Amino acid sequence: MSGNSLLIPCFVAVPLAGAFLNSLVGRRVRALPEFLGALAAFILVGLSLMALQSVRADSVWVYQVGGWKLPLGISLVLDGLTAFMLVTVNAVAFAIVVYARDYMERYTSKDLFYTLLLLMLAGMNGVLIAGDLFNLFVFLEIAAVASYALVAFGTERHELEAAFKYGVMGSVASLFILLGIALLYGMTSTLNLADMSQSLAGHSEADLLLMVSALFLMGFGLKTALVPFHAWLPDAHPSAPAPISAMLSGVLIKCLGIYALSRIFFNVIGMSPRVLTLLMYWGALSMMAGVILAMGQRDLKRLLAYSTISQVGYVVLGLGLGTPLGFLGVVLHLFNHSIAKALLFLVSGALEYATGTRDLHNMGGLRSRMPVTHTASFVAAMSIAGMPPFGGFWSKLLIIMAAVEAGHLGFAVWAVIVSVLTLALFAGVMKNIFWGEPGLRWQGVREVPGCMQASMLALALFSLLSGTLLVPGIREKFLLQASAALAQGTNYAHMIMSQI
Amino acid sequence: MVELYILLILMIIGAVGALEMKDLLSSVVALGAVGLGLSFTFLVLKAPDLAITQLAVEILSVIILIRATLHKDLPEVPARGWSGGTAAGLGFAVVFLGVAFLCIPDLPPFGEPLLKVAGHYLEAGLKETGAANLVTSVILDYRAFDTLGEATVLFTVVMGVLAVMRAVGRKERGKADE
Amino acid sequence: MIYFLCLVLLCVGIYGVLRKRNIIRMILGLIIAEHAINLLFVLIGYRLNGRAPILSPDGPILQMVDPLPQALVLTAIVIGLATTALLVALAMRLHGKYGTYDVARIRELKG
Amino acid sequence: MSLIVKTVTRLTAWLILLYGINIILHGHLTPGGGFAGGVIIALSFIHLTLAYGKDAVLRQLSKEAVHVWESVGALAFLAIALFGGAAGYFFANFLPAGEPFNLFSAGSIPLSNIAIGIKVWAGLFSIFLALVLLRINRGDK
Repeated sequence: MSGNSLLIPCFVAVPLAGAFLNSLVGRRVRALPEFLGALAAFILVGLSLMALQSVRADSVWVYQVGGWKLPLGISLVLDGLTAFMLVTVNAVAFAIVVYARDYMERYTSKDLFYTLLLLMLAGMNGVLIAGDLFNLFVFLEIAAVASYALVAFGTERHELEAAFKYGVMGSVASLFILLGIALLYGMTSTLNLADMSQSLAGHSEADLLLMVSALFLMGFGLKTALVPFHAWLPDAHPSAPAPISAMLSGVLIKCLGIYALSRIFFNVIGMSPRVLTLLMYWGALSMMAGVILAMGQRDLKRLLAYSTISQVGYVVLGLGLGTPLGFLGVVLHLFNHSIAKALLFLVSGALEYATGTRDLHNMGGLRSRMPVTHTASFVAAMSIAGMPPFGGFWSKLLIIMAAVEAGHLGFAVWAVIVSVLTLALFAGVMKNIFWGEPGLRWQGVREVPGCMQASMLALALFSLLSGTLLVPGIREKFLLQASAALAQGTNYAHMIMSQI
Repeated sequence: MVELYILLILMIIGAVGALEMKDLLSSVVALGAVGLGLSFTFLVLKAPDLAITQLAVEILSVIILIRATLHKDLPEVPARGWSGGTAAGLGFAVVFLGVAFLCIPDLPPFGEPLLKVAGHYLEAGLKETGAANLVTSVILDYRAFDTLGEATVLFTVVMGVLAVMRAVGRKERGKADE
Repeated sequence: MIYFLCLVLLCVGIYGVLRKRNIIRMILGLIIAEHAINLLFVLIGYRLNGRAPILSPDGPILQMVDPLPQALVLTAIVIGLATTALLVALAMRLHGKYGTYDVARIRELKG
Repeated sequence: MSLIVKTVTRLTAWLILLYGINIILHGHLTPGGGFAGGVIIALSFIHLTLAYGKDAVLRQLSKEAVHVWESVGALAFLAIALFGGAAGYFFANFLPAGEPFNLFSAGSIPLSNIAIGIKVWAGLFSIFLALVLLRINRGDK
């Protein structure tokens, strides 16, 4: 364990070093920002694969920063779920960094863009490896603040407005979370997640715990944009530059919302049946509302943003089922949706890059003009809609099977209905953009530059192959470890305590 | 502990003033008063580090806010009045405070914290880190990783402000932004 | 009881964020809510008749207050300042574009 | 600004600056530290800017220089963390603790304080500069 000990803090240190160096010299040397960004993201992908390789289901890695014993200092924790999320986040980030090399030519100050992107990545990785509640909050703030700035990166009216709205809602969410942390600290007098979990086990009936749960649900619900709190998302995500939209919709809300929520509720506070039921209904509501709102959109990116709300609803529903099969579905769906939604946003960016519009009713017949984009977008759309050979099918199937198995037939039927609606939605999107007669307007449209194509194709390949993750042998390594981390519940604390 | 109550009540009055005053500039000044009150409260609560930092930070944020409001104090729009939204907001506040009132007794009583982790800091902090100021020993040694995060938040904001303040965000303006 | 007053302050702040029409007032509300939470954190760590957690060479000090919340609040203050600065920058740019701080008139996006 | 303001500022800005440096250097002994000191130093520069106008200050200290200082401060703090990593643990206190209550004590804590002080000073001052210099951007629609 000591041989690789520096591995865990490196997930934060590498992107931070990249960002700081970038701001120091990036402005002077022309191609340096993209090189540094790509290098940092590449190293991170390698590191996260190493982490995945070395983590085992029956143990966790604990790294004590500064060498202080566990409740005293900050600890970083690497377990199956963390490793899984690290791989997803860093892989998507690498694809996005490559894509942005060409796409961001349209914007000024590329060095600032890469610095902020790396900072956001550092924040997300920090959230994933945090084993300490306040530390989690600090890194959550880094990622959130960087994303506010990135949403406004174009500095046009809409972008500023969306960023302001997003910033205010995000800050309110952070306030709720901070209040919850303060109350938990008052109750347990410790901040380490494992230690806190053991202290809380003594008084699980306290009223205060309910209030803290409500605060965390509101805070993380706002960050995840579950339905009553979703108003900022369809403004903020489409306003950002396309690579950032992909990052926000693809991985950021999952790190900051779903991951943090499930870590705190499942592994620290301990899930109560009441919260589980609430999550199920909440997820079901988000699923339906998201897809119905998406139906009425003309702007491609807004449509995708609403669809994100719907797909995250699946994840929350799966979490609420609380069964091992449900967790497996949740983990796989997180992966599939990260890849596919990131890809779709990249496609929307490519379309905007080539044609200059995002209006669905304005496009048509672009298939022959942009074959690569078409292929990528077909794979991603079918994956999100849940067509059989593509990744999304398997994860939705797992969630629906889990719902049936747990005896919630109503939710299973509901999920199938939403899935059919999603299919109709994306079939419409594909038809409007790519199929049909090529309009005269788009005669001069050319395929996007090479880096953008490469990154879209790579993501499409992942999306296509993600069904193979369920094959025995691969499944144990990647998915089962992650879902086991959720399923173990408050046993998490014992595992960490036994490691030190 | 009477002075704590007095300070807090003054802060609440100041806060209401900051939100309800007609003139934006006076609002900002009222906010400065609230921050000053908070700084005094920290002093009463034996947190001199926080008092210094809060004071300096408050001066800075008031300067920034005044910069934002100066010459821009347009005639204030009439308040919304007692609409449904206001009632809902007040209702939420009442529910929140009611729940909080029921829950607060679960916290340890005021003035007697558990000191589970902090007890160790108080006992062994000087020996283990060599810093006489235990708050410093916590932020820069026991929990230095948090401080790295905090410095990074500040760095991120600087980058963010620079990015937001660019005069021109896009090189060419196509039809993309309808 | 003192905790309760602190939460009242928090409610005033959140009310300001959610119900005010002026962007600057929304930011003021956020700052107030942040103050309230910071204060609550320090209150939680206070010991009756406590002393500041700073040792002196003269001898041992008894009844020191909890230094951990103070360290955390120091972090929270800086994070709050940083967020405020970013939001003010956004607000000033919005004012440059729209010529007003009124949210009702800065509403082109549907939400 | 008037002559009186300028004259007084010349004195007080230095005092504020020295106070900030003092707070940073004694952060491990007395209240304060890198953050408080950094903010105070930034305030002294802001004080100068308000009294003399931004041009006079920017002549002495360009925006680029502030930016470089900020990155240097951040990198220095990260480097301290990594030195600790080389000594066994990320953020380990790699210097000997020394004699308590002396200026040179507490291992790497004073170094971290200085790095943070530089970072906070430069960061806040560049935020302030960016907000003050906004005027040139006005009117672009």
